[in-house]
Amino acid sequence: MKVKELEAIMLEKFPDAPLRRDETAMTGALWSIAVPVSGIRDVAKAFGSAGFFLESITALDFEDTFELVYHFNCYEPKSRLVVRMLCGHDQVPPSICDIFRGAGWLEREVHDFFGISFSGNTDMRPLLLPEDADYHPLRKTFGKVSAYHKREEIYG
Amino acid sequence: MFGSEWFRLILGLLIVLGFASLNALFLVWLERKVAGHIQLRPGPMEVGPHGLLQTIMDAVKLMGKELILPAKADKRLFFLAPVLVFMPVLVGFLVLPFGPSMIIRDMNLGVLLVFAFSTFTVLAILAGGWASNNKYALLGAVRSVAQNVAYEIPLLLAVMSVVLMVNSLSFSEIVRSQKTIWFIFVQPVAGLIYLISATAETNRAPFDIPEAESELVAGFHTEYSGMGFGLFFLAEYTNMFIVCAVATSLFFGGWNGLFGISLGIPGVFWFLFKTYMLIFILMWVRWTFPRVRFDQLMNFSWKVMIPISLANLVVTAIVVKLI
Amino acid sequence: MSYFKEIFYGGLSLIEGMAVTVRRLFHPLVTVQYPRKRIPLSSAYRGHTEFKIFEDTGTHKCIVCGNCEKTCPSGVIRLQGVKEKEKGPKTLTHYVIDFSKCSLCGLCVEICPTQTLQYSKEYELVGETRSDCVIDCLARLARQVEKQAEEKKTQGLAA
Amino acid sequence: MAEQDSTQEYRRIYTLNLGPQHPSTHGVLRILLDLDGEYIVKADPVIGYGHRGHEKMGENRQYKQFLPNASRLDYLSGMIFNHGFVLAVEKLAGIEVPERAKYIRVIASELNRISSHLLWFGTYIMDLGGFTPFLYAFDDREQILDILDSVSGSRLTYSYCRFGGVTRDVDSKFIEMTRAFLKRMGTRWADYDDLVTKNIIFIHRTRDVGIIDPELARQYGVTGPNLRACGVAFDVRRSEPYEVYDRLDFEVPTGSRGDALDRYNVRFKEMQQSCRIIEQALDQLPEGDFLTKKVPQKLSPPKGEVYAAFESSRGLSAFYLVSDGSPGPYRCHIRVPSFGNLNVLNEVLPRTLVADAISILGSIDVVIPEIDR
Repeated sequence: MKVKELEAIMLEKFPDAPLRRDETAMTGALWSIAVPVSGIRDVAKAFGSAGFFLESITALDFEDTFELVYHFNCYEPKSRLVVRMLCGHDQVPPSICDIFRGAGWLEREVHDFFGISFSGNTDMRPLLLPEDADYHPLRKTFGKVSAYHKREEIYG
Repeated sequence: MFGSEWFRLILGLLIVLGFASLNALFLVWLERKVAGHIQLRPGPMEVGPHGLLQTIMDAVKLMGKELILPAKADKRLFFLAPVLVFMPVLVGFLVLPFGPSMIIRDMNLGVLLVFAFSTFTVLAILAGGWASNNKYALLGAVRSVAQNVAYEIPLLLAVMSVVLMVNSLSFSEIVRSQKTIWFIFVQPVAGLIYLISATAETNRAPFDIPEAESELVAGFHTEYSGMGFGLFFLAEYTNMFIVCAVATSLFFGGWNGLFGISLGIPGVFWFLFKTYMLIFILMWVRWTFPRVRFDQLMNFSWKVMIPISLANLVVTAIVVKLI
Repeated sequence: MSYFKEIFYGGLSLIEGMAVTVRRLFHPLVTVQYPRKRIPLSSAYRGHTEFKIFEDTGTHKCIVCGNCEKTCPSGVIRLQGVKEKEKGPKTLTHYVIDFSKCSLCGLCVEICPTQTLQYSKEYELVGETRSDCVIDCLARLARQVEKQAEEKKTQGLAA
Repeated sequence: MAEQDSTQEYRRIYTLNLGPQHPSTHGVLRILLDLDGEYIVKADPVIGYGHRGHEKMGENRQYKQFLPNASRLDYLSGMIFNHGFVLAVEKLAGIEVPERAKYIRVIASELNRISSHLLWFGTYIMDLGGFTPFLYAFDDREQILDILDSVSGSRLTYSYCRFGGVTRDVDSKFIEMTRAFLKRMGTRWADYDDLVTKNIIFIHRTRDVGIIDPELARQYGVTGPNLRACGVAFDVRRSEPYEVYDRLDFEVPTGSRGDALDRYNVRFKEMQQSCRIIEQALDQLPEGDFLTKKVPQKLSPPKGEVYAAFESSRGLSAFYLVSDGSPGPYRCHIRVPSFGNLNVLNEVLPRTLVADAISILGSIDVVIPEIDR
């Protein structure tokens, strides 16, 4: 029920955003929606008021762009929904740590590993890395890397 | 010469010094054994038969260790504290009635003396915790003071009810009046309160909040190493012996056998046997229960122990008056 | 009234707890004094890898394919072989594992085409330096072969 | 005047550095506590002392080479993480798993869950100052380790699951040992109840301590027994059953207040439910292969991504793998439950005592290496 409502909200808010229904067996989510960087706060608010919780925030580093992936889930019924957001290498996405208080740490972790800072999150100290770390280990330009692709090479 | 009071005192002190340290080492061994067997493991086994010499080796090791003085610690107080904690404990032995004629000094204020000196250890703990310049140690010291203030009261009230019955503060007098019936049967409530308070008094689990290992690392003796720590350790066990010895003479008939039947066993063995049994109970308790929280301990003392011991005292006074 | 009730039931719960521990006091022990007594190892125990001794050849069957070296996630294995003949198989000359890096995943054992690797039952691996963790499997194999031969000899004598 | 006041305030509140070396921070967690007397004003957990870069390692390794890493994330439920990683890769590559292997994995995972909860039980009571239950729990846990040792050859970091099955088939001895263990545990619950659950001191130490309400849990993404303790019956084994969990009958125990006592009770009941699951799985265990033969040595899944969620003993965990068609993942992200569970301490700890902080930390059951990754 909640999922249907959310889907309607999403379609209304982002009429041209690609909403992709996933084969849940493969990706583990019902659908994923790609939203622009400016839309993430609206999306988070919609998810927050629908009673979803934030499972994880992570990023993918591609040659042309970062892609932030937010996994939302709901206690009942089973409905993992994914919000994907393309974010340029020098772009600063807005933080959602005031909507989901637990997002603060998740964003700090993404900042640690990828160097993406979030506007609105005041606490951007390194979380898992040493306090004086000025490197971002999960970027594909750091250390030994097996491959560095453009986004379309994987997602077509 | 031999009958002189001075000779008796000096001989007694020498025996006490020897006995206190050996007894503490034995108690440490016993504690480990009891803990081990309760926990389905054998405890120390390697040094000596059943690990009997283990604690002696530990003491030797502790003596060989460096005494570390933390930076910015109060040097004089820091080294004074372990001595301060051990001294009053030794004095307590002076008045313990081991047997009908085995009291170093049979004072008519013996009971008072023991409790006056045992309160002294709090001062030492506070000094040690303060001098260490460590937040954990300070927290432990503060907890210790508050705890002891709260527990001295029911402890003394429980003792008072016995004193009221005998009308004397002398240990030998109290023990003698238990010739046929131990006071634990007459004053079970006071006895229980005494034992609980005594556990708190000696800082043992479940009331070991001043050293609360999992919270305050090691509480007031966090910063102590080598023999400084060793003295705190020995004092804890000697203190435990004294507290149990006092309980034996106040409630369990001292050197008297059960209901006046001594089975031909000398009084001193009765006394030691009962004391060690009480110590065993303290150990058993320690290895069974989790630790209480600081404010719960206070609540328990002020809301349960003190009212009950007061009521007990009043009832005792009335009954004594009527009889 | 609930005040006294709590004291009563609280005290009772404490006594119940003490009953549990005092019962254990007389239980048989569950631990053993380790260096003097040992418990048998499980048959599946995975120690570091070693060479299997095959009955038919009396030695290992390594063909120096290098699969184990390639599949190892932590770079534990180093091996070397030489070709004795121009077109013949390689012969193993060195096979060294650095056990300090090994995570015992067992991928090398599974990937081996001749199944010549197996887990040893070694668990006392204390060393003083890091190099004590480096195990030369060929030397180990030679020692084992020698020991086996000796055992056979004594058995033969006994028979 | 105002200045004087502020300096007084400054002196009144002092900072206590709890950890990283402290008897009850379970690994290398450091919590900076601002204290007013013994009351906590502010708590700031500092993590990352055990960061080993598992995610980076994952990107540079082949899928099967990451197997040993998986059990080293949450070392207390190594089997479950091992299992979860294998699930993710199997989904990604479309590998069919034989029925028997599924059951074996479920049995092994549930045994691992019990062992993890038993260790938590022991250490939690130890945090509260009781040392003996710890060793009783370890005695029981040792039986599980023996069982898992007999089949996987390892006692903590198992690396037992493989893509398409498990490394070793279970034999009748394993089944016998497991049944004996279940029987043994049946007699142990009463002892634990007498020794701990009913103990008045224990109840006072845990009741109404560290309350997490459902809304707070949702905000921070708290999952697992900590979430169920506040009354939300959310369990991945139930909501999106993997392997054969949909064929097994088990309850999802929940609490009501969300305090430390509820968390304790939920974990305790969960152990009993795990016993039930194992019993049923043993009864239903079919004959057949334990490892499918169709998995190529060099596994290169098709392009795409997978988010495989599973219930570890601490809550919802997931592997998020992105494949670019090569033998190793392009991105390997791990969602760990302790991350959210620890994060919530920021809001739970203030206004409690130091002694309570230890109790709460213990009741939340975090495994630090899992957070640090």
